[in-house]
Amino acid sequence: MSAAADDQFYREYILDHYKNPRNYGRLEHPDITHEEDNPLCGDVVGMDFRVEDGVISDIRFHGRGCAISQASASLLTERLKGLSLDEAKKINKDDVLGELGIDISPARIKCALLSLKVLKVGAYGLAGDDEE
Amino acid sequence: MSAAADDQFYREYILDHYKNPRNYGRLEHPDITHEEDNPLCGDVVGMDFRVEDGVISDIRFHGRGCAISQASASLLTERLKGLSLDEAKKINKDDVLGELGIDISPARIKCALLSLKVLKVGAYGLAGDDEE
Amino acid sequence: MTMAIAGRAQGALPNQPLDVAAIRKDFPIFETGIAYLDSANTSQRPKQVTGAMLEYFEKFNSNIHRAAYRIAEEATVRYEATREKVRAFINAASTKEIVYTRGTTESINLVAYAWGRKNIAQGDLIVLTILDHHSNIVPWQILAAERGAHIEYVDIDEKGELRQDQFADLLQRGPKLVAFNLVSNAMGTINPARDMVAAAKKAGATVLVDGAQSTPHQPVDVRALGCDFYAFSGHKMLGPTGAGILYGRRELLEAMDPFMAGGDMIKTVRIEGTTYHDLPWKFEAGTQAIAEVIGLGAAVDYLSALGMDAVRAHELEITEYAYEALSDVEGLTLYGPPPSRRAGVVSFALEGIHPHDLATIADRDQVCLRAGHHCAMPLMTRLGVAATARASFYVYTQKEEVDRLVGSIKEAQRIFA
Amino acid sequence: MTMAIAGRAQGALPNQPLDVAAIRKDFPIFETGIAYLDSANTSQRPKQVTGAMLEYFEKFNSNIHRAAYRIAEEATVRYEATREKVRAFINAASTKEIVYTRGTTESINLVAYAWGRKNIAQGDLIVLTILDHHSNIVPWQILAAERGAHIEYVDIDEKGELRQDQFADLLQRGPKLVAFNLVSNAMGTINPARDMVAAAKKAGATVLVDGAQSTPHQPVDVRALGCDFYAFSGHKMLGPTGAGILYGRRELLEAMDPFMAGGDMIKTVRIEGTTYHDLPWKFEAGTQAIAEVIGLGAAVDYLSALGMDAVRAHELEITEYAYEALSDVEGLTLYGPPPSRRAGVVSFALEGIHPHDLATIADRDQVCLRAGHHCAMPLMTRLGVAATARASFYVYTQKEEVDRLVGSIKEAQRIFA
Ligand SMILES: Cc1ncc(COP(=O)(O)O)c(C=O)c1O
Ligand SMILES: Cc1ncc(COP(=O)(O)O)c(C=O)c1O
Repeated sequence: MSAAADDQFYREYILDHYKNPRNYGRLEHPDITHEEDNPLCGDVVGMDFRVEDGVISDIRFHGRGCAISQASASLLTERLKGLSLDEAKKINKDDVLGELGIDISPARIKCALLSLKVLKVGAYGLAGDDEE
Repeated sequence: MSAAADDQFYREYILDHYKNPRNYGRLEHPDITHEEDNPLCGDVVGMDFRVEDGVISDIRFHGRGCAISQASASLLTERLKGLSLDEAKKINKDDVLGELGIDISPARIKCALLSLKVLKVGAYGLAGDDEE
Repeated sequence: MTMAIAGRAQGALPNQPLDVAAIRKDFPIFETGIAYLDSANTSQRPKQVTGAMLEYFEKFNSNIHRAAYRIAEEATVRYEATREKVRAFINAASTKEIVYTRGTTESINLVAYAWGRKNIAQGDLIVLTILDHHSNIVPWQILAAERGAHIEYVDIDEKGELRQDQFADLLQRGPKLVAFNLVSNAMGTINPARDMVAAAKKAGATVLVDGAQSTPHQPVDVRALGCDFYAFSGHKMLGPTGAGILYGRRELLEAMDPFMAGGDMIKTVRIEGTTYHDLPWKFEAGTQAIAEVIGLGAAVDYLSALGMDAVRAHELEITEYAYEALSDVEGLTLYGPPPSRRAGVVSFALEGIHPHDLATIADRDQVCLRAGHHCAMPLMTRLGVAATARASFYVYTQKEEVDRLVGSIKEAQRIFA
Repeated sequence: MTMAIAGRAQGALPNQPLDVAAIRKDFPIFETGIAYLDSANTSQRPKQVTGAMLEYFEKFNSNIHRAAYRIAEEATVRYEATREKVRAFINAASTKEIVYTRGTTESINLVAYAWGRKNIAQGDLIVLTILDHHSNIVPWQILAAERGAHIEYVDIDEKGELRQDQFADLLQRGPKLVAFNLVSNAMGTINPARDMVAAAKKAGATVLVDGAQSTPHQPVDVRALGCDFYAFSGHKMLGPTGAGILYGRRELLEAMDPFMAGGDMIKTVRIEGTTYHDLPWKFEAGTQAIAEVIGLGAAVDYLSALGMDAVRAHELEITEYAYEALSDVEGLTLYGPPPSRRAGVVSFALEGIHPHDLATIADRDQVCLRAGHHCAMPLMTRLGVAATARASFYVYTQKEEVDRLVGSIKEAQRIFA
């Protein structure tokens, strides 16, 4: 038993983002929409973007999955709203993991980065790289 | 070094049958002729039979290979000459190994039994069974 | 079926109740303190198995079939001895019917290539089930696409058991091939395989049974079963990774062309053409997994010594215990049939907690739990879930490990409350 | 090529002359007293390799990729780490180009199925050589027969070296595929692979190099070599049985369909159809040889620590020594090129003594010698012999073992005099 460690892993605000996801839902007629899944565990994250003058003016995510993938998506949408696409482009793996602020094991790293993959592939058409 | 063991394995009369094979050569217009090989080591033994009134009146073998396979073939032809086909049919694995009179290791047993296979498949059309 | 009793724990009689404490001493990994509840994924391996491999590596390490010296003979004898052990273990008619592969997946692919490409044609019907593992689905999907054949899947009822009415209807349509698992790895369902095979044979189908989850956990008799092909993996039955088995009825194997080609599966190779070796070696091209096959032989000895009836009885006891303990947990949904009709596999979901999160929390308590689709995505789709949590048991599983699982579940519920 | 130096004997610098006495201490089998002269068949395996496998079995035994608990993560990390070790060892561009197989034979069959079936058509030409191993002949014979393609074999000259004039002529005819071994296992000939690949690529062919005998014994750089596919076996390079490698250039692998199908090589499986996983996992269906791949990683570490230049230098020394010693034996015919243009393999015949008899007599002195066709029957036919005797060397081979071989030869001559 290591309840302290669990609590450390599932920090309050991660559980909060999981239970009360921000920007959850769909946009009508989004400018960009993209969905990715993690076939290994069945996590799904999709995002709808409204883009005005190169700036993400509105964003929604939908999906299902574990606390890590859903909290990570929720956190990412909060960060993305109001950002220019150019700024959004600079967001990387370390930013996303840093935002989660917990120690992610290799097996869960794909969960944590699924929303970033949606951003990358959806918004920039970058090939998803499963090696990361 | 275990010269004694080697000599035991390559007994005089086996070496003699190898160097001076009995009934070596071919028959013209044989009544039965059949050849088998042991693909693992490249040994080949073939036999030509002359059969009169159900009796093996003449026999020759040809082939190439190790001392065991060739001596075994030479020994077998000596035994077969003058035998009725029915009697020949009864010759089995143990007879052939007994005649060689040495301890044959699993890897060499196919060499020792190659001539018996020629007899079986050639003279009786029995399927060769590689498991023996 | 008579069983060899080599390699047994001293004094124990086969099919006596398992002495789990003694068994666990054969598995050094338990010294790490883990509760290993993922044996349907891969089993642990006792010292007897790794010891047999080490003995090969340190005493008679050499290639088989090809060499004329004693250590290679020893290796060959040990390697071939596994074939007879496996033959007896599943009661096949001949060692010629026992082909070594890497595991269930390669066994099924071998059939899909070497039998399927020759026998499945445009318009043919292949019957699978919604309970099947990807390894018994995707090779047939590829074959069907290539040949213009089509596939129908037998559905399950609300208890997670195959709909036999639907199966009977599909058989009316004269399938060329019927393939299904004897035990579902995702839900533990034990299918009525003997009846299904008999019906499928009567309908004229060739039948492949995926035995990945049955062979390790219950007595298997392929002749009584009556199937044409039977596939399983060594690594799920205490054997090492890298070795598995395809059983095939001799007539079918004889009629098939080789799958892979190369060293050892030939009789003669000439520029003008090549003749193939006899069964079973026709299907074993190149240097085989020698150490692993020898290890598999030791695993079969180990299981035979315990007795497969006793193995099944132990797992049933653990499964009943787990089933009850989990039924008492609030917000927990159990999938599949009751313990008596399932193998040592319990699949479940927790309200509001994703299986992955549960597995991570369990892992903090050193409880090894599987979370995911269990390579059975069509079944997950059918159940309307993305993933389940799964605990699975084996000869070394103790009730105390089930208690630890329940503890982890409660811990997860506390965190996610 | 920079080499990792993990797992090295303490103090030794890479590419210093090998300290064979120290190396031999890593191989418990030598305590049995054997002179092992059959490393081209399969190598011995050091404690470091069996130890890495045991560590997996006893500390983190579990399935990879699929599980959410720590020991499975550890297994996955170790399993994938071998890919990077192998990539560096052969200087591939990416780990995506490193596919795990059972060995050279499966690697070549993978290409014959997944590339060959898609790319070889009626009337196409495949160029092989008379030096090739059955594993690099029979898969192409089967493919050619299936597709109505045809095969030409490059012959050897009287020194046992490929006739480059004939190769050039064959390239003129625009072959679709050129496949040959870098080093012949039967005669030890080192082929001028870099020039041959360059010429074949220029002629528009896809090129597969069989590296079964080169990878264990000399530095290999697949990018400098320039081939499209490169196949080799772990068990010939100190690794365990059951694990080998196919290197393929990424563009080619991407364009290929899967070979085997099942668990782990998919992204999603639906009744309506299936999507495949990314490279390299697309080609790795079902539970892999996890322990064996981890063992192979330890073998690569071991060799890298010695340095492949030093390995080659040591084998050259032994080969020169053996070549001279055997040249002095009356009635002995040596096949193939001089030591500088051959690997650590010496094939020979004794007048009046069949290789099998020689091997049996040598075995009585615990000298492990190979006798047979070495899975190179077309070459044997070309040489006009049924079999040869073959001694082959590795990092642990001592001159004293060559002396023991010569002793056995003399003994055989005495018996057969
Ligand atoms: C040149 C060559 N190619 C291919 C092979 C086949 O390798 P494996 O038996 O490991 O598949 C060998 C090994 O005997 C070989 O020496
Ligand atoms: C029912 C079933 N079939 C097939 C397989 C595939 O076995 P392997 O991965 O050993 O090839 C498994 C293992 O996960 C299984 O449970």
